[in-house]
Amino acid sequence: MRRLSLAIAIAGAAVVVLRFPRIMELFSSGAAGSIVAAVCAVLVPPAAGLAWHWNRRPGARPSESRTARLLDNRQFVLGTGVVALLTYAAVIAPVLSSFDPNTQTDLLGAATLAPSLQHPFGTDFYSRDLFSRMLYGARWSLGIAFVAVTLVVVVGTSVGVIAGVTGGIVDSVLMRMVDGGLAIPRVLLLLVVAALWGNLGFFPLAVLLGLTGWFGVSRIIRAEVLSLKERTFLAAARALGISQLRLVVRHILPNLVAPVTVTAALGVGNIVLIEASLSYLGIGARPPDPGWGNIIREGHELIFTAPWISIFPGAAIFLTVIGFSLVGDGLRTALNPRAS
Amino acid sequence: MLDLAPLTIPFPGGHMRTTKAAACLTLAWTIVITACASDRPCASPCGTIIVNITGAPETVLPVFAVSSNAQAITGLLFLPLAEIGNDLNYLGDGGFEPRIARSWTFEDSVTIVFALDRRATWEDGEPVTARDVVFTYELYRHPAVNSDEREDISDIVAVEAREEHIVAFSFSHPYQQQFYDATYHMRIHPAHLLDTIPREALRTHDLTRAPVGSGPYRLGRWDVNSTVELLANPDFFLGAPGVARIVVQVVPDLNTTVSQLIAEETDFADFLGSPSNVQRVRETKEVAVIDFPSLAYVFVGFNLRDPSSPNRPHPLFANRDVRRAIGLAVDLAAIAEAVLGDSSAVPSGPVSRGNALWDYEVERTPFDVGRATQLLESQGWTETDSQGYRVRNGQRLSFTLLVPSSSGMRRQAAIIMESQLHAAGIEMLIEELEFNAWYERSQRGRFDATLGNWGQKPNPANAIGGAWGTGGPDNWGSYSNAAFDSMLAAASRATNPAQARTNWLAALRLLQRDPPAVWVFAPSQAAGVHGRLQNVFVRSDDWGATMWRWQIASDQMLPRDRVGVP
Amino acid sequence: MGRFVLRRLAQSAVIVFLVATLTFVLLRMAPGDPVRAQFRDVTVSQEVIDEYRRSWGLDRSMPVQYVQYLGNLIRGDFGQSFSLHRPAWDVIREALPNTVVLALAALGISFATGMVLGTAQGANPNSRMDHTLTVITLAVFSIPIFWLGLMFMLVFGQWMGWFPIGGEVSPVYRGLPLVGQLADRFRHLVLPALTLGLGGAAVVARFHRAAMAEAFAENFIRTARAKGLSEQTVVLKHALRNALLPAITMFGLSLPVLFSGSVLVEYVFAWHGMGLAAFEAVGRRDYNVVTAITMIGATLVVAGNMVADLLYRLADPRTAES
Amino acid sequence: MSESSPGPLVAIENLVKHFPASTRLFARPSYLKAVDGVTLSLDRGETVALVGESGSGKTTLGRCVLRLTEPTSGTIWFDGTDVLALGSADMRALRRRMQIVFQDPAGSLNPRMAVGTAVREPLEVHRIARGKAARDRVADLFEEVGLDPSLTSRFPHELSGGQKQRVGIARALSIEPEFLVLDEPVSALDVSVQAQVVNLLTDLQRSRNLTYLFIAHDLAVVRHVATRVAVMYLGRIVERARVVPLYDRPLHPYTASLLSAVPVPDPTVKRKRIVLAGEIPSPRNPPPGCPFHTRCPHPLKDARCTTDEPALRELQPDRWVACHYAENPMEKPAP
Repeated sequence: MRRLSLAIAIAGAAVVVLRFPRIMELFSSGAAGSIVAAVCAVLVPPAAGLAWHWNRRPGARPSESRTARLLDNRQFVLGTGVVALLTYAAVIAPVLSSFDPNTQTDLLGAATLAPSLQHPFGTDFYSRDLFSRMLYGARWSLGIAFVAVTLVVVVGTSVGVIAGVTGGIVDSVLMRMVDGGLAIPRVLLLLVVAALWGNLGFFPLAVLLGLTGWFGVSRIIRAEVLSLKERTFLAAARALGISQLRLVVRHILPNLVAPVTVTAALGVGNIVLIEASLSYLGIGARPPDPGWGNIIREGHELIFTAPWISIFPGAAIFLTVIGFSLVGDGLRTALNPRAS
Repeated sequence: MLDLAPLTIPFPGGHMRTTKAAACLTLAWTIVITACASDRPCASPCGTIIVNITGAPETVLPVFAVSSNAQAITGLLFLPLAEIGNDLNYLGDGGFEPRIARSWTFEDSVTIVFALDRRATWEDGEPVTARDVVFTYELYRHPAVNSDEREDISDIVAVEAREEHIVAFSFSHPYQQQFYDATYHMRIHPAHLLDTIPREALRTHDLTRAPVGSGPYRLGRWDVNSTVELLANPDFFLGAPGVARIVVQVVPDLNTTVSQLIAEETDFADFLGSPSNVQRVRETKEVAVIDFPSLAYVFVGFNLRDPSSPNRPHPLFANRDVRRAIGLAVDLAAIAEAVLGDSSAVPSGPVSRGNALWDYEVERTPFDVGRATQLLESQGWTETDSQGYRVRNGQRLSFTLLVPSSSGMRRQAAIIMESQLHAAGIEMLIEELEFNAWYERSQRGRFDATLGNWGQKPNPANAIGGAWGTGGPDNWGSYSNAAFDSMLAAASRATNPAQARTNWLAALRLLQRDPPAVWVFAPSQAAGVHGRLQNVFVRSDDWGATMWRWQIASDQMLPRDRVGVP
Repeated sequence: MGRFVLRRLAQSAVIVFLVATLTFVLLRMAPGDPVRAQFRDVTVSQEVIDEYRRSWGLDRSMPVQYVQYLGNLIRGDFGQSFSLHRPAWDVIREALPNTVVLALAALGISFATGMVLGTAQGANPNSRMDHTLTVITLAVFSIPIFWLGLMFMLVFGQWMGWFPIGGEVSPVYRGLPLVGQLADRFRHLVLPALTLGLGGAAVVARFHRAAMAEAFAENFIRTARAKGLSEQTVVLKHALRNALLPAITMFGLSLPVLFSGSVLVEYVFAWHGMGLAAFEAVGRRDYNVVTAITMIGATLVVAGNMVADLLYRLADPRTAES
Repeated sequence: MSESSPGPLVAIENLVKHFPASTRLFARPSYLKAVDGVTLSLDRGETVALVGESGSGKTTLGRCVLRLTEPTSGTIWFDGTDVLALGSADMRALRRRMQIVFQDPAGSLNPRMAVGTAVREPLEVHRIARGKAARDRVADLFEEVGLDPSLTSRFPHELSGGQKQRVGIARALSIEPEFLVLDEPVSALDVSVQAQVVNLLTDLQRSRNLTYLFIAHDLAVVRHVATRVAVMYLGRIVERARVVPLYDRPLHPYTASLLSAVPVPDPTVKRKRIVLAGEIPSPRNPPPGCPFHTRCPHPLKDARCTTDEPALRELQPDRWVACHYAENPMEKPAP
């Protein structure tokens, strides 16, 4: 983790030095979004440096704690690094690229240019700078994934806990609902639902993805609750006259943190993939705005003549999924109390 | 910053390298595949054509055929009285070739008499007679059969059998397209097999799946989702077809089709999609690209009515100058070149390249941002907001364009247009919709502007009137111009070609001045054809029209040509 | 156990019924008109449209259509396909075997590869091989499926020419001798099955690795080792048997994923299965075909889950007691 | 707290607990009779030991008393109150007066909760103390059970088994109960720790005037703790007596066999050990007649034992046995 902080600090500093004129330009532009990005670009390296310094002090980390175990987990650190870098790049997108993602620089002269120094990722069919579109596309794709996963986790956990704790009819009804949800092919469901609205926009799409993705999570959580219910400490708590609500909040939920975090981390990658597939089918960001899935879709027609258009977003999705999977795996190992 | 030459990623286009292992494998496969076919010489008909289409044909009986693929396939099984010429002329009988009819005479201004070819027989050996022609006419006109050609033949008032092989068509009034109407819309169906079936049960009757035709090919096998196999009729009365078998397979993804063409797994596809796909095929020496004019045109249709309350005029597009300004602000030539490549063309109105009207010299709307600005400022759109859009009374000059997500070309055109209009201070929001949702919104008039595409028949009159005439069934934007309507009617009823031409020209010029749409492009279509096929011609309206005359040189046969051919 | 089977059967029937109802309603709520969908980009008169609507029963109110649909369904009739003028069942009868073949091949690849990798990893957790395989499986899991398909098509289909590019058999399949037909089927199956199966293999490997590692950590393995059994016997007999349960669960859970994935794979590889048929039918608003395919898909998924549950109970009698 | 009502503090009458369980494929539903008609009473301040092999139903019985498991039928009186008739609010109030200590010290603590918080939680839930007062109280409790109060911030996995069990005891005591079910409180601990915890429990009983239901699977531990002993077999009590007479002269062959397994401190003493054949039968299908007859080593065992179930009868004052041949007990094991 220390090395990660150091890496971010150095990379961030490099960005500040190399893109200093651009940062100044953004500061003077007056547009709120540009200034936020510029401020982040300037603040992140010292913050990362401080984190590195703080971690360097002897005794900064109690070696026994769970956090320490997490930070010693190489997979987790690597995954966090990947995710952090992608998010960082998305946040400071205007600093990294001087091109507007939607500007068609020269429709007939500069379309489908292969990667070069001027256009590190090349240009697309419309002569737009792909590097810039990738950065701004990350905002859409990662943003959707975060919102949708939050929803998946909240709904999935709630349903799973309610079903597991209550049992009886409520449990049966909820679980049959879940079975039904799992039985409908998700792509088909999304196809039909999306046909109702077309370009959905950020939040509706995130909600749609979230609301169709929680079935499996609730299954896992319910199973986890059921196995918790067999544990003696819940009987002990009940013997002490602790109310059902408190039992759920203080005793069950904290013990679900591990499975829920792991599910969430794995879920982000999954949602990014599904969003890309949906964009491939024509349901995604409203053109001309970029999302990774849209870029792949636009590159699909040119996949054999201008493969870079779809290679870079494909690689970005790939990195995101790997990053979050590593985080999830790391969490799973570190949060497992038996693992020590 | 240093400006280096762009890095190129090596990506071989064709099959460049084949490893040794691959060669062995391919060899083994070839042995397996050829083992069953003896090495006999090719006597006509021989070989196999594999055709890729993107969607399954809905029927193999022409009266129910709607999609162009079903029409092409049924066209190989069933014949019309006469076949339209390759120039798609629809005035008089110029260019038409005899099929079921051996000859014809114009008895008077409202009667055409056909003499049927006595050699023509159905697959079961029965002769084709005048009774079949009369039956076919009644079939196409019958409401329960519900053929979509029903309206196109509404000017034919009667079809009667005068002798066993003589049949007469009577028309309601004299006009130029009588022969076209009598022959183009209907393919002759066998009365002796179908007449006993109740008309409303015909659509799902078993015989529609085992059709008996009189054409150059017979149905071999039909797998609903995937393939239609046609076998040559060696006794075809107009001469045996050149190729023994045609296998039509459904491949929805055009990338896959192009890859199959390049890998020589398929022989023909009438549509290759994007220019980059066409380019890939061009680079392959085994496959030829055939360009032919398409019968479709793409347009941005304006809604002249307020989408939220159809009784009110549209706040923007009821104004003719705003519509014209948008047409002037987009660089259509650039769009056409970017999206369609070499085969780019900007139409002068609602006409396609395959249409006979294409040659009429009507001026195109020029790309002239200055003139557009002038027009907009004259309408009060003088100020500009922080993002560069024009503003009037605090309202931004903004509209939404509906785009069907199924069409790559239209989406590309929309994205380029968005950027060009932005430069002119006009905000165009793109709303992508699934095809059916887009169609419904457009058809119900719930849009500002919609990016449409109309296909036409050789005679465009019905399609143009339906889409742009007052009250037309497909006039989505509620455009209404009495002068245009009367010119259109005059053109359709003209009794000689010169008169028709004058009226068409006047009508199209009128549409240019009072544009209900921006005519974006009229594509030329590229078909991929395997190089061993000879005598190939692709007619704009029907890819199968001349296929029975295609041939395969016997020395260029592929192993798969022989597999399973009887 | 018998009661359990009966109860699950009843529940499954209810689920399939609910799925059918939901699809029925969703489709009719979705914009677009089955009649108009037949006439793409060509003009057609309202008269023709109305006649189609009447003959397909679409002029009646939705509840009436629903009751009629259910009535037909009880008689085993899925209704007519609007776009193909024949029973929807015909469409499915052709598509279903193709999908089953593809899904089984993909499942086979998923489980065979996944279990082998997972066993190799789980038997020696935290070894170098374990870490390498973890990264590899993660990488495979992270590739968008349609991208993988296109790349397979380009590399192994076009450049190398090893496998055909699309379709489930060659167009000239029927003329081949039996051996040729089998070889032909196999060659066509390889790329789509790999595309669909590799992602699943990664998932199976991850779960199996965890299960194996856990099983190894348990006492009885230690006992088995102490008894002097060979390493191979320990791995195969003891650990594997105990790690089977998660694999069975995985099997149940992977069915819906397979069905969703098959839509994209079938589209790219022109594989004429249920996914492709559904994709086309949604595009053509062919209500009865979409509903039928969804129902059959749901039935297969539910049945798969039920089988998984039964296997689970047979493999681990403890679950039956609680 | 009412000390007023006379009679026993806890009285269990004819308690039955059946679990539904189906055995084989397509079999009719059957029941697992975990507790099958147990009657038992505890006087204030006394310790009743409940002894039997695992599977005899003693843990279920203990849990039933606190209604952690809902009994199928029977009555439980606590200080004159019908426990099973109480609504949930009254039950929660009653829970302040009766508590349980579990066998598994690790499992009975929430792994995600610091042990101090775990002990403080009931104080706050029952509004006994909060804030600083609660923390002080926790520190006192920790000291009372022999734990260093500095351990309050630790998590369960950071403590030893003995420490965890002491936390469990402190937690049970935090709400000042009068009655404790001790469900094999020491059987999961190392032998050296067992004695310490048992001593702690006897000390606490004395200082707090507690009543214990002490559940154990052998007779060794309870000899020095209990005042009376009840021996359970397959959900039923087979012998019930005061400690001294029972240890001196077990009347039921099962008691005798259990007693023979108790180690004797003097290694020179040789004793005949009664080893029972086989394992305890499944309570799902208990044998007919005397439930013990399948393993009974009694020399007089005959056909009657396999058909007639012996009733629990009072052979001597405060001495109950369920054996047809209780009048002719087996030889008391040596010495």
